[in-house]
Amino acid sequence: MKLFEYKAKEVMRKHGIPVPDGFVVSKPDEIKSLPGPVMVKAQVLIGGRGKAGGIKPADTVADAKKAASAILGLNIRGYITKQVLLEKRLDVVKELYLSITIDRSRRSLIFMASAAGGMDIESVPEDKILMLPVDPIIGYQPFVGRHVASFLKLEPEQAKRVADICAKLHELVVEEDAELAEINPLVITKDGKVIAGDAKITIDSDALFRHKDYESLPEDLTPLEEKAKKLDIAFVQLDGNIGVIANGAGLTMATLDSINMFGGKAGVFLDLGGTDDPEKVKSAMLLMSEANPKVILLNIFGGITKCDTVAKGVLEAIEAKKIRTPIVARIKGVNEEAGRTMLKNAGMIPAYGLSEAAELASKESLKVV
Amino acid sequence: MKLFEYKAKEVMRKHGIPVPDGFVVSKPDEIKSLPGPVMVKAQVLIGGRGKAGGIKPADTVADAKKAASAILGLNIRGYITKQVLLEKRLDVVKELYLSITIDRSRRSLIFMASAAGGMDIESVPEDKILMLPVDPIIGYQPFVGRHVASFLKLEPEQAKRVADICAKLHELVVEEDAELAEINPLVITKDGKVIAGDAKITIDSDALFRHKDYESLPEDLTPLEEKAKKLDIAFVQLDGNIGVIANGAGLTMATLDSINMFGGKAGVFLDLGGTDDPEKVKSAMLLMSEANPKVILLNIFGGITKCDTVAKGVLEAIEAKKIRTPIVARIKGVNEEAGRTMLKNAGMIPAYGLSEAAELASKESLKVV
Amino acid sequence: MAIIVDDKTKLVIQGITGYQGTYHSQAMRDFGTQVVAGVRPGKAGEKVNDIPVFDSVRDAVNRTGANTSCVFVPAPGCRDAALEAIYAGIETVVIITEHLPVMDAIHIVSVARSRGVTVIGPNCPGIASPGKAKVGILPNMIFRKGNIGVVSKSGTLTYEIVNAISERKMGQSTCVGIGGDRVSGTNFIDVLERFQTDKQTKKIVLVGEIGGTSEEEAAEYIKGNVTKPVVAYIAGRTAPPGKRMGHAGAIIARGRGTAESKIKALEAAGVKVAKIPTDVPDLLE
Amino acid sequence: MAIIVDDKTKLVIQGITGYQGTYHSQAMRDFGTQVVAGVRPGKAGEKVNDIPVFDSVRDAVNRTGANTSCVFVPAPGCRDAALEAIYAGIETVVIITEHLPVMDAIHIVSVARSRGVTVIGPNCPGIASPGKAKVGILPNMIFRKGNIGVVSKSGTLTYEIVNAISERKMGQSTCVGIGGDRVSGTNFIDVLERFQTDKQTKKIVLVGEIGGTSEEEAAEYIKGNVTKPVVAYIAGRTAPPGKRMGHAGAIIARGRGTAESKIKALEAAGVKVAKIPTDVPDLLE
Repeated sequence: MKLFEYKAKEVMRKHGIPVPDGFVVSKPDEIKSLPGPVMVKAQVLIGGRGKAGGIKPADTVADAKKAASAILGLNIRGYITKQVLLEKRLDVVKELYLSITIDRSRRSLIFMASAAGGMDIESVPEDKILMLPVDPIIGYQPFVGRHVASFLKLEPEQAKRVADICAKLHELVVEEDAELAEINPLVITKDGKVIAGDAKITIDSDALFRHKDYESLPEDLTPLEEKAKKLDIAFVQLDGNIGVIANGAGLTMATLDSINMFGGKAGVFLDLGGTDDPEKVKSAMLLMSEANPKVILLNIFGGITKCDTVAKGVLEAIEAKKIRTPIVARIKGVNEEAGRTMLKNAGMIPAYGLSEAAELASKESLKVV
Repeated sequence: MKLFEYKAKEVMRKHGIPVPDGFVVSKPDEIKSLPGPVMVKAQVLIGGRGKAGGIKPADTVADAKKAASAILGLNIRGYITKQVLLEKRLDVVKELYLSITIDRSRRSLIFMASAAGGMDIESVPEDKILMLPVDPIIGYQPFVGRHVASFLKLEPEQAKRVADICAKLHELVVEEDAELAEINPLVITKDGKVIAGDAKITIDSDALFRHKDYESLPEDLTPLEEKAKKLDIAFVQLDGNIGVIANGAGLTMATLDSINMFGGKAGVFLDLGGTDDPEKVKSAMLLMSEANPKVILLNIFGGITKCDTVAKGVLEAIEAKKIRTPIVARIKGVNEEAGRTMLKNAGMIPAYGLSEAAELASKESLKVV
Repeated sequence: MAIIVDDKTKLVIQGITGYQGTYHSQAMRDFGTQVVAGVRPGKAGEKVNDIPVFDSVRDAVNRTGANTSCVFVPAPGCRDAALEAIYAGIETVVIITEHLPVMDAIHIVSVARSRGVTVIGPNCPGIASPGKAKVGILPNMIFRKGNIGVVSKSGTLTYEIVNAISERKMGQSTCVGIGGDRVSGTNFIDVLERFQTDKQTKKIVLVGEIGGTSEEEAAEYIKGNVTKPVVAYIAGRTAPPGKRMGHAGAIIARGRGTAESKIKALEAAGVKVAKIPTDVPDLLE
Repeated sequence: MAIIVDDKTKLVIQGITGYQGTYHSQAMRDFGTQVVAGVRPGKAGEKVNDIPVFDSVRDAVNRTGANTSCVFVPAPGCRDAALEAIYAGIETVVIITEHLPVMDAIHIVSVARSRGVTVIGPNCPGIASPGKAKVGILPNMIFRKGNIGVVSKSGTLTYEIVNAISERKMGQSTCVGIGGDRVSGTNFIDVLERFQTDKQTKKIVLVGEIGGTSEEEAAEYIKGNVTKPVVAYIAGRTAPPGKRMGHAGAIIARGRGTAESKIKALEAAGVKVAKIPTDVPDLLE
């Protein structure tokens, strides 16, 4: 779960990382006074807001209201700006990059740091980036922060501050279950302070059970995404016309790949996860009917449940919502034959294998109605 | 550094371990009201206070004052009682034993638990004691507390509470750098509570640099012990008449063993630690002269410093205090010969080897004056 | 031969009293696994499908000689359960639990590696050596004894491919579902290394998916170390970039971890890569 | 041969700019040790006794190939320094620092063991293989090359005994001062195991002291595993019970760890035990 910049900075402040003074508003009228010259910054969960006009300076309350008016409601790469952060402007001498994230290969946390901060880290040449894994058995120790500071070639006083921020950022990541904490730029100011110019934090959504305080944060979801989320079903909107329901991420992707092979195009997919729970299959069918695809392709590989039981769930959903969309159904597992017969009798197009199902669905989707 | 019971319970309360309500006084007049029927308990850093009359029940303020008067000033196995703890009396149903300490062989912390609480753990048969090491790489995990509770065969509700206390006790030990935290008895009360009846905590004195709050605790030291402590010299009072100064614990003990072989007996010893710093040798000589032994045996094995430099320190001390006690001196290392000549010229009895030195000192100590 | 689980496997099931634990304890038995114990704190003395239940893994190990554990404990208690197994001396821990926080996965995996313990998962379907033992939730009916080693990041997609292999009358030595989470106890390379030395295994199937770089690393490893023929399938060739595909393994980021980069790396290592899963058996022949 | 340190040792000194670090860097060189680097954060580029100083052990290892570290960093920074060495890939870490909190010792030692790194100390005088290398603060002058392996919990007492051996024209293969703290990286058994397999070592001297049970455990180990003759001395036969004798190893508690119990155990294992340290050379002849 990505946090808005203002929230991420709140979390950083809580863990002792210096951030600029500021406040967040959702209406220009809420701006009553300023802590000095400020930047007005769109709060959206996507990069590139600067280029999109989402960041403006302001020296007076009137200026700030004007800037906020311009930014609030702005559509930044598909995200509507609902809040702006007004933040004391920094006297920037130097911009660094500092982050911690997960290193999958090493199976550990890893620090990334660069003296070339302020820009997209992907555009910084590799030899200008320090990649320093945190050995999980050794844990964070002061030498890690010293290594980072030493790589950045700073004055002794700033080196100490950066090392200290490393310790706090690591503490933040561990205590808050963040899978990413990024400060870009980490600003060195004219008066020698080291302060987070921007802040990105992504909380591991699997860890929310121990961070109840994050659960109420607003998320920008469409009504269907909202429903899917409640059902713990992955819902993704695409630009084709076949609605795919499958169980398991890999199988879902393999289904898309197979459709593609036969010239079809998925318009939306629902991934139930590794389950074949008939109730969940039923919910997914109901949800899918709301997405209104031209064809539905159901591909369930059974584990625990028998195929006829799953088929029964599917039929109940069709019945309940009077779904008339053509459905290609492939259910694999125990009592396969019985399940298939039930689906066929209900007017669905049954398939034996994955490629057969993909082919049938693709053909159906290409039919001129 | 051992904590008094009241202080140990304060620390336990801070870490969420239930302890009885109570307060500590150093004069009977300070008792103004009671939280109910209480026990009045001598605060001394030695066991066996119950048998010595250091624990008395009291139901009223008058009773409590009387009990406090009787206990305050009491000499318990050499320790004078200066404070008493008045503590709400518990309705005891069961007494357990629970502690964490250092397991040297496994190089880890270890839980010890027994259903036979309330008595000296050394008198409990081994098969009635659970010894459960905490793997330092795995760390404390909830299963550790469950294992302890399961061994104690408790009702589910009490089992949960004991497991919870295990977690908190471990947290206490790690955060406070305790080398021992013991609850004996851990009481189960009539109303089902689990609460620390007594509490022993020893803080690792090597870790005091990160626990400034403990440093001001009072310690019962003689003036000489106080001086030695300030100089970081180990000072031990024994019952013989030879004063031993050596550098290093092993060498000091070997010196005592050698004296013993030749019929001598050490009366006090000073261990400088592994150093041969002439300043420290000098301080030790001055300190030793205050202890007033019949003979002084100086046994320094040099590492960094040259022997003549060490000898110079010794001579300065003798000069300064006009020390007239016979001194057997053995200084080993670089420039040994020069050092020995200096000491001999100053009237000391020089020795080459450890056994020679021990023999000479023993003989000197056995002389009838 | 086979790898990791076989007829010497003595299994304890952690969380045996839950729905999944109970169901799969029977399914594993039916497969031939020696299921010797279950664990559920507070339920010592009970039985599930005739399997004795203990308070702790320690008790289960002491009383039954269990050497392998299958963890069904839900995410909030999963780290504790897995570490309890390692503490008790279990040699192989298979973690079925999904939605395990990544910090917990790092903790478990780092402890396991420092102890020489094999962890499979989290969020994995488990491992099966047909004719010997199965630990996990893979459906029994899809397997057939043989000499193809299968290693896969995916769950149901593994079933699909194993099923396709078995339908063509080829069988498996061992099938390892390593799970698709960002941090896994066992990765492709760990399994490839074992398949390479396993005498029963003659050919290897690797099922990957977009996201991460473990397929690229596997390709590098194959080039230098694996002499047995390898067939691969990478799911997500046509997946939309930047979308979260259901589990954390499947995020395309930073221009790395795309299907193209993986397929290219594998082909450069001499691996035949199938376009769709049902092509895998063709490439094996 | 010799054990742990020899002519392949390439040493980095952590805390080289302090008094002890500076003094002993020269003394170790004089002994023949290849001292390749020093570390002191913020002092990179300086030199101490002509030895280059680096900001971190990582830099020192990368630039000089150091494989062994000697830690003089005071207690508050010692855990950090030792773990930094392990992180940087150092194989042997000798910790001279005294008064290290026992929790820090547990942390360092558990990490080291899980990584296969040898830690000697804390609070130890170090290790010397005469004619090859010395790492630590043992005085150079007492050593003589030979075939007696010495392992000791004590500092200056070790000097006493090594000196007595050398004065009798016998010499040492390696002398290991393991330190007398309650938690040590290397204990008697670890060293005995190495002496047993070391070809240069013909006889072994073990110097113990009251407190703890490591001498008893060593006796048990000797009985089952050591075929070379062992001579021992246990300091503290006449020490008063219950008194703290200067360092933490020397507390008599719970009726175990007494000199009697140690001597009895060692003698039962066929070890000759000296009454006073100067008897050790007699028993070696």
